[in-house]
Amino acid sequence: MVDLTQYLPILIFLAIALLLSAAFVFLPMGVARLTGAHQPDPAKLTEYECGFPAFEDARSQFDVRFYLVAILFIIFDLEAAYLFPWAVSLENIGWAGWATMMIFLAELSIGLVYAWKKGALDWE
Amino acid sequence: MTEFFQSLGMSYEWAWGVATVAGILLIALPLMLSVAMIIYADRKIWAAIALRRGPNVVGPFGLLQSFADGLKVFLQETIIPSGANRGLFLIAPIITFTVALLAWAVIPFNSGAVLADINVGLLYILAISSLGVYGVILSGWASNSKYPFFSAMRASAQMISYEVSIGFILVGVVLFADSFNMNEIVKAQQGHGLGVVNAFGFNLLLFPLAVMFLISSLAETARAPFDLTEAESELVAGYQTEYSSMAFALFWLGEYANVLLMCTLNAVLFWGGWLPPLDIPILYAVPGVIWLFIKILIFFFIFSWVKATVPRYRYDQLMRLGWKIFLPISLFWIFLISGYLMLTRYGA
Amino acid sequence: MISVGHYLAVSAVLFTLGVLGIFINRKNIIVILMAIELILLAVNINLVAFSAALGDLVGQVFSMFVLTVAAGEAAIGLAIIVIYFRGRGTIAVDDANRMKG
Amino acid sequence: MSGFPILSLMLAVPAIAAIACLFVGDKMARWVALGATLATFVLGCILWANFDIGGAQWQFQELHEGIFGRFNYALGIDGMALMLIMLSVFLMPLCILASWESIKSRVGLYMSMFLVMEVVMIGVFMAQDLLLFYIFFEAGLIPMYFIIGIWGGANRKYAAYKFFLYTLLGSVLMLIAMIAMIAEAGTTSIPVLLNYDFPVQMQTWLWLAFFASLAVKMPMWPVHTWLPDAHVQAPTAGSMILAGVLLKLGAYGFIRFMMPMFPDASGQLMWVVFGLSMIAVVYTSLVALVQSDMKKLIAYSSVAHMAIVTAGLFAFNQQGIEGALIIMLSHGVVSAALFFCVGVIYDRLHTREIDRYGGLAVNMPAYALFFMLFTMASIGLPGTSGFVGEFLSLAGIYEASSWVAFVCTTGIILGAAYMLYLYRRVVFGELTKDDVKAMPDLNPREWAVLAPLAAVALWMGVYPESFLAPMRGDVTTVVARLAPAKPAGDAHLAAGKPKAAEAHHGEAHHAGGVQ
Amino acid sequence: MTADLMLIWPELILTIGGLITLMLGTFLGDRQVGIYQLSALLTLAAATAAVVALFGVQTSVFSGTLSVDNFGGFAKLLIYAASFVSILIAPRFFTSGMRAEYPALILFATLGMGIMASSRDLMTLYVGLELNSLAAYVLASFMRNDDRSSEAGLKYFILGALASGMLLYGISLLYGFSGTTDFTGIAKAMGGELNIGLIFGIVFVLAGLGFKISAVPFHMWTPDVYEGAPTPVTTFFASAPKVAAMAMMTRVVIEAMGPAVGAWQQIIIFLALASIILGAVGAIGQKNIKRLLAYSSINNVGFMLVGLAAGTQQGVEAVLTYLLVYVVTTLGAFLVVLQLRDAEGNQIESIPALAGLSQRRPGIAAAMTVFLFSLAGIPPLFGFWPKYLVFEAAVNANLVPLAVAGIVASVIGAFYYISIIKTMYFDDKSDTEIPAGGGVIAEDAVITASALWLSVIGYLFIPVLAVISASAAAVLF
Repeated sequence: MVDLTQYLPILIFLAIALLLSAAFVFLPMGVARLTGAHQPDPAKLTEYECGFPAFEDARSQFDVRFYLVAILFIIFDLEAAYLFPWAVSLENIGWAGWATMMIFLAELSIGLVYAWKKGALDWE
Repeated sequence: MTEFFQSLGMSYEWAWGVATVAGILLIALPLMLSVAMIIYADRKIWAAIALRRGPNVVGPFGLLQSFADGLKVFLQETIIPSGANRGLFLIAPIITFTVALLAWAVIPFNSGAVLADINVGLLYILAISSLGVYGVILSGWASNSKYPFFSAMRASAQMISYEVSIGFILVGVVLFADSFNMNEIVKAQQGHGLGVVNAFGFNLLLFPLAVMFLISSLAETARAPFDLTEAESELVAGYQTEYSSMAFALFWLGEYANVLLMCTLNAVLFWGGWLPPLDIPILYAVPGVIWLFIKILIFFFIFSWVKATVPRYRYDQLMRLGWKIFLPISLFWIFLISGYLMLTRYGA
Repeated sequence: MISVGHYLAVSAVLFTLGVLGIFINRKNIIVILMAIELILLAVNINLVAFSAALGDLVGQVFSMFVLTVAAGEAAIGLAIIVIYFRGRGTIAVDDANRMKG
Repeated sequence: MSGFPILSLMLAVPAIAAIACLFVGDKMARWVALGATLATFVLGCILWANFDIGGAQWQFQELHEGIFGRFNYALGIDGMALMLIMLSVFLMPLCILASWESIKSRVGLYMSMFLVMEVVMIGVFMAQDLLLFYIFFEAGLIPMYFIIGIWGGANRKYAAYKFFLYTLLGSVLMLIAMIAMIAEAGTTSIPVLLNYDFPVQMQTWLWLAFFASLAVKMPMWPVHTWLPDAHVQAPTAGSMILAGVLLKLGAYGFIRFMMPMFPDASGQLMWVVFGLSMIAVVYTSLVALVQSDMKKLIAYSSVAHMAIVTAGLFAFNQQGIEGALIIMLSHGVVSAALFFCVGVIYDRLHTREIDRYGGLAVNMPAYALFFMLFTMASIGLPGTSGFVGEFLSLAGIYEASSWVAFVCTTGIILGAAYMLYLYRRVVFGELTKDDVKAMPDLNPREWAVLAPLAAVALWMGVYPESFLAPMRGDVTTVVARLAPAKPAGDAHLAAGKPKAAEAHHGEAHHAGGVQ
Repeated sequence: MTADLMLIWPELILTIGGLITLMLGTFLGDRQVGIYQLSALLTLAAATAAVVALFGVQTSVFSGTLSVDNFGGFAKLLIYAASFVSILIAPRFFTSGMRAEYPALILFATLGMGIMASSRDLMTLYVGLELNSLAAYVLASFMRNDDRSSEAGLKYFILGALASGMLLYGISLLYGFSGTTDFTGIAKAMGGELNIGLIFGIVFVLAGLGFKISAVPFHMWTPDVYEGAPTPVTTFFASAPKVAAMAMMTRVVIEAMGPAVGAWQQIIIFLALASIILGAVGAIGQKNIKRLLAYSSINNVGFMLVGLAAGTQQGVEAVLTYLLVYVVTTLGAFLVVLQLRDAEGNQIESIPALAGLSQRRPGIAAAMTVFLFSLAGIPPLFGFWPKYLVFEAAVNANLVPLAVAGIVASVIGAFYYISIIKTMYFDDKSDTEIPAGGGVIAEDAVITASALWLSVIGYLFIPVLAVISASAAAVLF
């Protein structure tokens, strides 16, 4: 098995960071109760809506283009997943490996061109 | 550091553990301190450019302004909107801040001075920084309020858009450095330019990438001119609108920690990290960490400067820049760089 | 010490959860999408665990492919759900009944 | 004549005509069909004239290996096949004539289907390759399905379904058996398979599979139920061809495949056939007696006749088999004629209810005469074709088992009863009904159909040797092939036939089991 | 490796052609149907030529992950032909304007299917499968504004993704317990004692593949997808992916799991019988012709599996022949369905509306009759022959009970086929006008050619088919 101990500090870091940030969030809540700053009232607890009560659920609908961005992101970001290992092994795989990745990038570019021409990248 | 604790009579495991925790605290606490100072610096620079005076009341030159702000928010009441999803609402700032801290685990402050010297450090940074989106989107979602929600959508779309080009830009760096290890990447920059300059940024092939990375990091951290997420006129205070007290402050802390991280990454990936600017032996007498801090500060100044001087982008311009300019260029640059490397370094 | 068997068990549990998520879920199609991702996750755990145990890189390479395909699948799945939602105004599983027989 | 592919030509003529019929007008289609069937009939006559009686078992053989890869285009006929082909090509033009006026819609398709039917039928008798045989055998379903379904009576769709699915279900089992046979023997050639000794255990399975198919086709009780429906719903010509030729396919399969290829199994399972035949003869005759629909009555009578055929075949002796073959031919002619007779009056009154008629002898004397002739032939009056076959087969059956012979004879008596009863109700009696009174006698077209049928029925009755001679050799071959497996009969025929006398020695208990 | 590229010309051509087609549509606009359609068709023709040119070559490329052999070649030819027809018939269906994505997606799916058919490594198999599936999901929901189409896409997607999940899980187990993803290596591991992991792997892989070929009990998606998808897409789904999935399944079963006959044979037998019976029973009572053809495809897959269950070279030959005949028949049948339009030009899919079709459109009705009888396997139509071959293979492999059960169940299938013929020929004319004309010569030509071939003419091709299928099947043994 691969030696994973070098990742252990990160795990510890994660624990400490979580602890720290949780403390930052929850400690003031306790402090506020002690100091008496904690005085909620309905008006305070309503969402910010320029002074009006909210008409509808705030999460109802949003622009479908956000989905589009998400989808494009998934596609393009994953290509990077192939590029990274390729980048560090370029020495070993030689011209054939290089050419293969270039073909891949060319296809990817065609995908980009397609999305571009179809207006998927426009945001009006 | 482990040796130091071992010399105090601890077993190896214990010594290692204590050393690690100490190392973490050595990163986290100064970081938070620097964030406080950086916020102050940011305001000062901004004010100076605007011919104002900036914070100048609390402490000498207003140096303690950030701490005063911190104390204030600490003692404030934490308001959770009645329609909010309580759990997610509180988790969101935790995620943002945790993630902002975690990325520092693999940053080399000096030769070998890195908490976790993992061989895929750069990938780790990418992975961790993309987690930041969760904090943003959860806060917007959990608030159950229109402005935070729209802001969160915008912010996440913006962040992931620029992450794409950042990914491709980093491939260029990795190609040159032939490693993911942050330390190795720094070392690879030694004498890179003309045999004397310790920076990738002076390479003509990499300079455009450095520029793109700098701009992308502005966008990634939603700094001006890409601060669409909190375009006050449209979205109040962005996804943090409903937050108060320390939960609100955590976003700020996290944000500035990220800004610092981005400055550091700029320094480490393109401008030699802890290496002195020139590959001249005498410069190595200065500890690497000093060089790194100087570089970080320079980049932070650039960040502030930009914030003060460049007008805000429209959202469509922002997206166009990311998808239609940076992405194709970075794709093309991978072709250029790898082709160049094949011809010079690996070819024949 | 954690052995391959433990990974297999975790992955089997995840896989089962994913399959159950598809078949038992009667509410929301997005949940199905997530269940599918869960299945692929289980597979990846398997592949990586085996790869580590065998000292063979194929499994990890495979899991890269799985990841990519999973992403592609998610992208297409989302797109289909979007057009479905546009036409139907709902993404409840029980409403997907325009065709019967 | 040798070398000339006359068999292929006989297939080709109706096949081409069938395609042509689809593309020409109604009127033209009738003439094309008639011309083609007559041409085929002429070819058939040439075939018969050139058939060398007592010569090689297989004649006019055509073999083209390789064009179908796994199986061959192998044609060839022996005497039995010749006679059945003759029956088919003889009936075909008459069928076309029979539907000359009664079919008014989609004539082209109708004629085409009939011509396809002809190709398929004579193909079945000619095929010398197992798969080729199967293809022809099954292919008959399609045109018949259309004929019943499109031009049939009110309940035609149901009848078409039933016909199709019943027969298909039977045949597919035969296909599996054929696959097993081909795998075992390594050839698809029927002449080779006829002399191949399959393992006894396997024979039983193969026999049962074939029986499942052929019994439906025959049809034997209890899988005969599709037949009355099909007959009642089919148009006149459809019934004629169905009763005339299609039913013979089953019997042909018995004698061509089951008996010589699986002799041991045939011997062992003889009682199944006898049992079913006896039930069929009596049961269907009784059913026929109470029918009020003329076609249904004749259909049931067909089942009864075919039961005698199966019993005759499984008598395993020369007389029985020859008799069965003659019944097949005779029934082919007579039942076709009877269906046509029904068709004649159906065309005039559009009903098949027996009670709606009566007294036809008065206004349709010629019709009554023909009808009587065929009724007598069906009953088996001496001098008509029916007598020869029934006498021979009963003699054969008696040799095998006197009890079976007894039961079968009962069936013949019942046959006389229902046929005469039918005749009396339709033809005799008072001519009271006005619409019946208005019915004209036979027209020339109907004459043209009935006269040849009558001629052949009489010819077969008076000089059956013309028909028996070509088949005798083949029957002998089959009997010889069956001899080792033949159980002893219980009839103590002592007329100086050493073989028969030996056969019953000490094995009488066997025959007891048969009953 | 560069030499390897020379051996995957068909794939390269499809890739490049697909991209060119997409770009043509993108830059010239969706209105230029003729241009991008032509480019797609030329691509397929070129790929076919490449496959033909590579016929007889038997080697494996890219470290043994992809095989170049006659088996793959045979499957590819069928797949390409089906894709060709699917593209050919599309413009008339998408009257509101076809988009260039359609031919491009078909080409990409075709590429994926080619890879499926020739992969001899689980990894390439998966990649090919997904390349096909992802394109197929989009194709199913191609008519964005049609409720049924999007629902079809959704169902196809969900169940398809579930299937690949199961397949993958099985693959991961096979990999883990045999230590390799290479078919030869797996076969080696299968030769030894089978442990529980391998058996689970086999079961999951077969279940996943069962989904892809839509074998019962993994068939649920088929009727909905066939009904909902646009008819040209359904035509495509019913033909090409069946070939690819079946070829893939055959290769996996024979090449990778060959030594473990005992483990998979029972599963295949079960799938076969269940598909034959449920495919037939489910079809009864269907009112939508596309839905009915979906059940018919399930039914036919069952028959193919009978041949596969034999596990012999003869069985594989039978499967290949079956695929060929099935593809021709299905394409013909769907082309006929495509021709059925009422006076306003709307597609007619309901079976009762076909009543009396033989009088309105005798040619179409006759062709449909040929296709249906052929699907039912009634001689003398050529559909009988592959059925004969699969049953022969089963009998020769001592699977007589399977053969008997299968062939008896085929009678149930015949019932619904002839009931359509009944509707077309026996029933009185329906109210729906189905005007003639407007037909494209190419469509009529394809229908006529396939109908003629499926009538007795096909039998003349048996020797050729036997040689080709034998040379293809021999590769696996």
